[in-house]
Amino acid sequence: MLILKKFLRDIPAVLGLLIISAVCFIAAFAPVIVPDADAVYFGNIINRLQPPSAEYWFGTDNLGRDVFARVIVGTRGALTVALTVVTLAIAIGVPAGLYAGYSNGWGSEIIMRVTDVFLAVPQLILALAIAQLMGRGLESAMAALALTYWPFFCRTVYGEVRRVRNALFVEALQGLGASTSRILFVHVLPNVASPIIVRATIGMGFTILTTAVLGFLGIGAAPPSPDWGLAIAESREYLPESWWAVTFPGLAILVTVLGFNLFGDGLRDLVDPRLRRSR
Amino acid sequence: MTRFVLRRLLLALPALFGLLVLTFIMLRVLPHDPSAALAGENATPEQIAAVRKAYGFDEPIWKQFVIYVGQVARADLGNSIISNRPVASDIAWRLPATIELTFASLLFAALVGIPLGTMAAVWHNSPFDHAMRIVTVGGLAIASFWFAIILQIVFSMDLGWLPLRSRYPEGMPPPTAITGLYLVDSLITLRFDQFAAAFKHIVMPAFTLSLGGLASIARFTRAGVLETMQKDFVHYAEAAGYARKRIIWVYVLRNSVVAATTQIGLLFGALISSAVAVEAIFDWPGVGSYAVSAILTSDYKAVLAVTLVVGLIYAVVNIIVDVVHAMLDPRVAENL
Amino acid sequence: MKGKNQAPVLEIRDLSVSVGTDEGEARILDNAGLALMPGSIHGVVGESGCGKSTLIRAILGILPKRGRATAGSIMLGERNLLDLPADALQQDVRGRAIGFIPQDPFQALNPVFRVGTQLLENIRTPGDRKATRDAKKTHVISLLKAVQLPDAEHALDRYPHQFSGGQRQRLLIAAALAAAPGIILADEPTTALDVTTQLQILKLLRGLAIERGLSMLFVTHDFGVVAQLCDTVTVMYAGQTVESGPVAQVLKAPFHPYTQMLLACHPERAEELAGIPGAVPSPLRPPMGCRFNPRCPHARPACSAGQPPRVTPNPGHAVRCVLHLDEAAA
Amino acid sequence: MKRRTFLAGTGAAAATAVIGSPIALAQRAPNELIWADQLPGNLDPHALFDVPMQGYMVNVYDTLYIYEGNPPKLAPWLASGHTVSDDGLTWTFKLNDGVKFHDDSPLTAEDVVWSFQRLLSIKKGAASAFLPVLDPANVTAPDKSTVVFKLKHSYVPFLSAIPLVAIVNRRVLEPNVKDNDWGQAWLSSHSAGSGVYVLDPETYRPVQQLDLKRNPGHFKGWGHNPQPVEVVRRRNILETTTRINALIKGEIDATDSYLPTDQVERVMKSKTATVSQDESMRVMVLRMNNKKAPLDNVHYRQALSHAFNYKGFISGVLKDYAVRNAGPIPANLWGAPKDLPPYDYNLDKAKELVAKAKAEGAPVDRPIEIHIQQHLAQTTQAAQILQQDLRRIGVTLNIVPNLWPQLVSSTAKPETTPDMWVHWVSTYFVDPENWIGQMYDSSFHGTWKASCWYKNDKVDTLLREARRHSDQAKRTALYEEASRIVVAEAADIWIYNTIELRGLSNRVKGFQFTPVGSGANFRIISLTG
Repeated sequence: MLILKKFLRDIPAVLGLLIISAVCFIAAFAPVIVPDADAVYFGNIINRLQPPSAEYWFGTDNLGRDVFARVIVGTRGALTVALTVVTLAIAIGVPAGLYAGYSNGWGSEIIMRVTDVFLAVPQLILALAIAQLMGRGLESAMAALALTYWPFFCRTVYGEVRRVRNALFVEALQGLGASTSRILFVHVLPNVASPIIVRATIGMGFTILTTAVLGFLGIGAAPPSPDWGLAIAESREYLPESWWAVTFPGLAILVTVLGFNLFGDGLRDLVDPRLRRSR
Repeated sequence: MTRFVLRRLLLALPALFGLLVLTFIMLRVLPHDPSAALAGENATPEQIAAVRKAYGFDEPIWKQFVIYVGQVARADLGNSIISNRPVASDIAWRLPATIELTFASLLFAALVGIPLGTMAAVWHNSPFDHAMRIVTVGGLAIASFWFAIILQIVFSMDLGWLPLRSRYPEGMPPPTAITGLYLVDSLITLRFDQFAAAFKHIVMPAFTLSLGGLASIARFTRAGVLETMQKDFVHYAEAAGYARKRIIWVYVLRNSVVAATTQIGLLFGALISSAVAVEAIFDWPGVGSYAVSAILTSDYKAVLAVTLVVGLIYAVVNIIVDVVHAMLDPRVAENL
Repeated sequence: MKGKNQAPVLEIRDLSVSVGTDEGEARILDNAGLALMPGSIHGVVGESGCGKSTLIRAILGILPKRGRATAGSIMLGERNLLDLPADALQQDVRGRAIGFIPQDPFQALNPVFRVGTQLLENIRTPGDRKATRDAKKTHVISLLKAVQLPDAEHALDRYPHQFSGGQRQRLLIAAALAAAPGIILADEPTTALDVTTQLQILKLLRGLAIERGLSMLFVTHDFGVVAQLCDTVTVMYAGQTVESGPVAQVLKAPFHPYTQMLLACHPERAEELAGIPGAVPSPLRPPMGCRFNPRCPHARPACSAGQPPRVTPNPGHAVRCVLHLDEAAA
Repeated sequence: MKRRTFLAGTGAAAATAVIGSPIALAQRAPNELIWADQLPGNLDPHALFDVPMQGYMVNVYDTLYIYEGNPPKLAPWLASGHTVSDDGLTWTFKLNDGVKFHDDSPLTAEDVVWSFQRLLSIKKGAASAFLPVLDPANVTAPDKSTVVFKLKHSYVPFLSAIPLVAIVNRRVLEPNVKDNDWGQAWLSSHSAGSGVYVLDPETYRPVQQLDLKRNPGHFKGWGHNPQPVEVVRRRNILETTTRINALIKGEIDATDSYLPTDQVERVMKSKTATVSQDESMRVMVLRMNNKKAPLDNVHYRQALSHAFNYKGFISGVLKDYAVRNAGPIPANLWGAPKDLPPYDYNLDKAKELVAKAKAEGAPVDRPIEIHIQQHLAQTTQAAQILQQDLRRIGVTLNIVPNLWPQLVSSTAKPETTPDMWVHWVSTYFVDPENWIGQMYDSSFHGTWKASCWYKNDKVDTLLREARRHSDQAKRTALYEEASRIVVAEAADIWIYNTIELRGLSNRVKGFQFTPVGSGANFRIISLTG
């Protein structure tokens, strides 16, 4: 309860949570908000690049499609991509980090050296190179992002496990004859859960942003997907006259990523023991 | 200190070696047959075989790796598939532009982010703190390529204050090359006209790039200041009658900045990443726009060379950051 | 030397301090009072959490963010420190009129600055406000010699972590002496040190106090230290000052039940190890009246009616306890 | 306090000075042209053969003949004229006297021979136009000013292709030959020509920039242009938006010639720049892989041809800055039948045709893929418009972003060639051979131009015959007949012939468009103001 009280006092974090809830709500009810699924993919060319109006709240794009409908439905794509990438990264990074943190052998050593290598190159650059070699498309962009993001989880978990490993209760459990995997997943994992959750929250925002950059560079979603980054890339030629086709997807990215980052920041403040003492 | 630097260099070696392995694998294994790609579109089987032999692709894989490491050591990153020129020289020409841009952004982010973060910590949980966090995190959340276009339209097209693109006016003789960084070189040679010209060109791209870094720096400074303010030496300084302003802006800040320096290495990576799109939009002749061209022309040799070079720079920056950190906080050097 | 009729250099009267917390107002100090006579060493003794540190922070005007003095006064000579504006406190009081020696020498020095930078930064040599750096340096080195720091000449170029705990405490003592203040506040300056070092530091403090005619307020939880060092002592319990008087008298014949029980806990003095039953009350919801009454074996209804007034059964030896109220009345 | 105020004041003043002074804004050297069009991938005129290379080559190198005007006409250049033997096999060119390379050495027939041998030996770029008919040994120089070509068989488009071959300076190149590469590595970033402009190799940065300086000693002289451009700074601005904004702002003098149609009005409205609009010879094609089911079914292909909203695309998206083109040959070139009706946008008909194809056993339910060139917005738009309409007739079309180099290498085999892809066929040489000849003659299978894998023996015969006849009337008839067949069989979907839109600053005078090289001929351009 005290934690909740503390969290509620952190206005930016609450704002972040509100944004995330709103974005998730929009994603979940996208078919209700935009009942005409065709509006997303099909437009009337005669109506292209219409400014915002009562009929088209965010105007229309270069093919006469409703920007509002595309931004709303794009929410689903953005969240799906972010969730997939973060989940994949967790699926690789957490077990690897648990193992490396818990064991002492050469396996652990190899995992951490591989992590070092992946962390030695800025993520986007590495993702670009990997996506370049794997071929284009959203799937390979997601794979590239997951492949470059797992080391962050691995590092985090590794550090926490090393810290917890020497705690007395683990020794006690070993004494009781618990198996290693049981100790790791049932007892150690909950202890490292909060940093993972913080990482994942911030990673969601970060992934949405990076995917947008990849979409902008043409290594991401394929048309006619209502992907936000792709929409900016496709519509930037119509600036500044037809500003709406670029501005609204851009704002969608800004607000969503802002939500995840603010919330993640707030969470970090709550769980980070370094800041716990602060007044 | 020398010992510290040497040990830090030693520690960086495995990661660098891994980077070589990684790029080697991507270079050799993933494209179906590099020799076919290298020989060109209309190559005959004999030509492909000749390329295979010339590049040593018929050697055992470990030997190829040794050859590769040797080439990299000689700064030979191969020839671009498109321009048929050494990738290394193309990158070398563009490197100063990117370094200048990223350092300018970093500097700007630090100059604004550190005071902002400190103020936010001093007025912790006040409306200013909340507003500062929302705004700076907003900077982190903004799609840089989108923001870059908006800046261009507002400040260059509408207001006409700043040049739209490029690093320097066309036709104007660039500053005497000393460091390769126009801002620095023009100052060294006391050519303020050149400095003003270069400065105007760097304002928008550097500002766009700095947004992400600014948020991180402000955040870390804020956390650092909050943490430092809990320390006994701050209470002691207060009790001993140090002026409060002095305690915060000299004492606390110095400690927080020391902690934040470790972040700068990571930030540099983020900056280089955003530089890819930002350079392309501002027509900044750096490594980022080179990477975009290389992606558009599928020049995978160039893409991998960029990966390798950026990785190397990143490693070097992080080593420098650690050394600076050790210089600022003498305990670090002794603990390694 | 110690004129009985002299006025105290520092006198705290009926000081109450509250600090706001998430769960409400905490009344950390409740009608606390003490007097520091010129040239004397006055001990403030009590368990942790009794408000000793808050007392010191109140004197120095550095209460926590949500803390404030709700009643009473702190008189430094003719001036009430509670009425002084913040910058006057910083300019004239902290580090000037009143020197401060912190509790933990390991944490009190900023690890990323050289010792010299830290000490010189804040130092004003007595009299001369705009002394040159060299003059300051000479002054500090002479002080470092006075506190018997080895290799005083080179100490300023070193970092804090390159000194031992005792050496660091000497540095801090030197810093406290720098502006030649008349009063020194020492906040458990020996707690963090090992026993042998402790003794050296106490000897040093005692010597310096005599040599320089300092008045010193010495906060500790250790009656043993009080016995070795102090002239007079004030005993605190849960934010209230319960008893004060010359050390010899208080030790020999404590009036207040708390003082008696506290002394009985001291291993060297106790014939059998006795604890004090019960626990220190929370400052959020303190007991009415004398805060010791829930644990006091002599408690009676009057105890919780209100805090007993200060009575002086012996000259110079005061106590706030209904038992002695009765004595005085009888 | 005072000091602080003072500092703040000076700081503000300095900032204003830096931000506010109009330095470097639209203040440019009078004789310098900044040309922001795409640069060729490298600078070897024999290794590359594309539109950016032509824009470079026409300035730095000379050719025996050149194209002039729009519609383009062949004109003698290095050669003063030529003769053809009656059997069409022996071509003899006479060279002008007094032509000098940039290093002042004379350009002789030997250089022409060496240049052709180089082209035919490295087998890149324009070599594909000559390899079927010309062996390196059959290019000879009987004297200093005569070059003789002996073709293996009659090939009338030979002359049209002659302007593709730059004459390079053998004396400069030979010392730079490494590993028998004909100096390719060196020439990739240097020049060895005789053209009207000279490359400054110090300024060359691949895909970024290069500077050209005027060659005052060019053999044609400069009498035609009293105010020639002294320095041409070619800059490649990656981002279209930036390029156009820079033009409007006066930072550059020319964009590429594919201005987004929505920006034309904006540029025209500006006080600084205008748009030159020229009908080119550049046909947009949606390719169909005729070897992959269901695209191997003629009715299915016809259905797709009826399912594209030509008017919506050309009038709506392109704002009529393009001309509907019924078949593969640009309508403004001979050989394109004038009366050939283009496919109309008719979804009912398309539906019927799909049903027909289905009845014939075509797997019409298979989703098909269309590959776009991701950085070319029009390819995306065309694909999405087709996608929308195909969905209405029950055909699923998936869009795959791709890039030119990958697409070209994928067209080597029918299995790897995409179901559909989008590209243009630009003017490399002005002859129907450049379009229908290389697109639908099955002997070109395996090249990107013939990537529909269309095979019709009748068409093969017609096209091969057209190459051999020197009589243009006869050739016209043959090409028209071939056109009717490929259109009837809906080998591909032909959309439009391009109107090239190049943004030009108002300083630029004398710009003249030619489909070959897109008007990047700096010799005739002058600058005012």
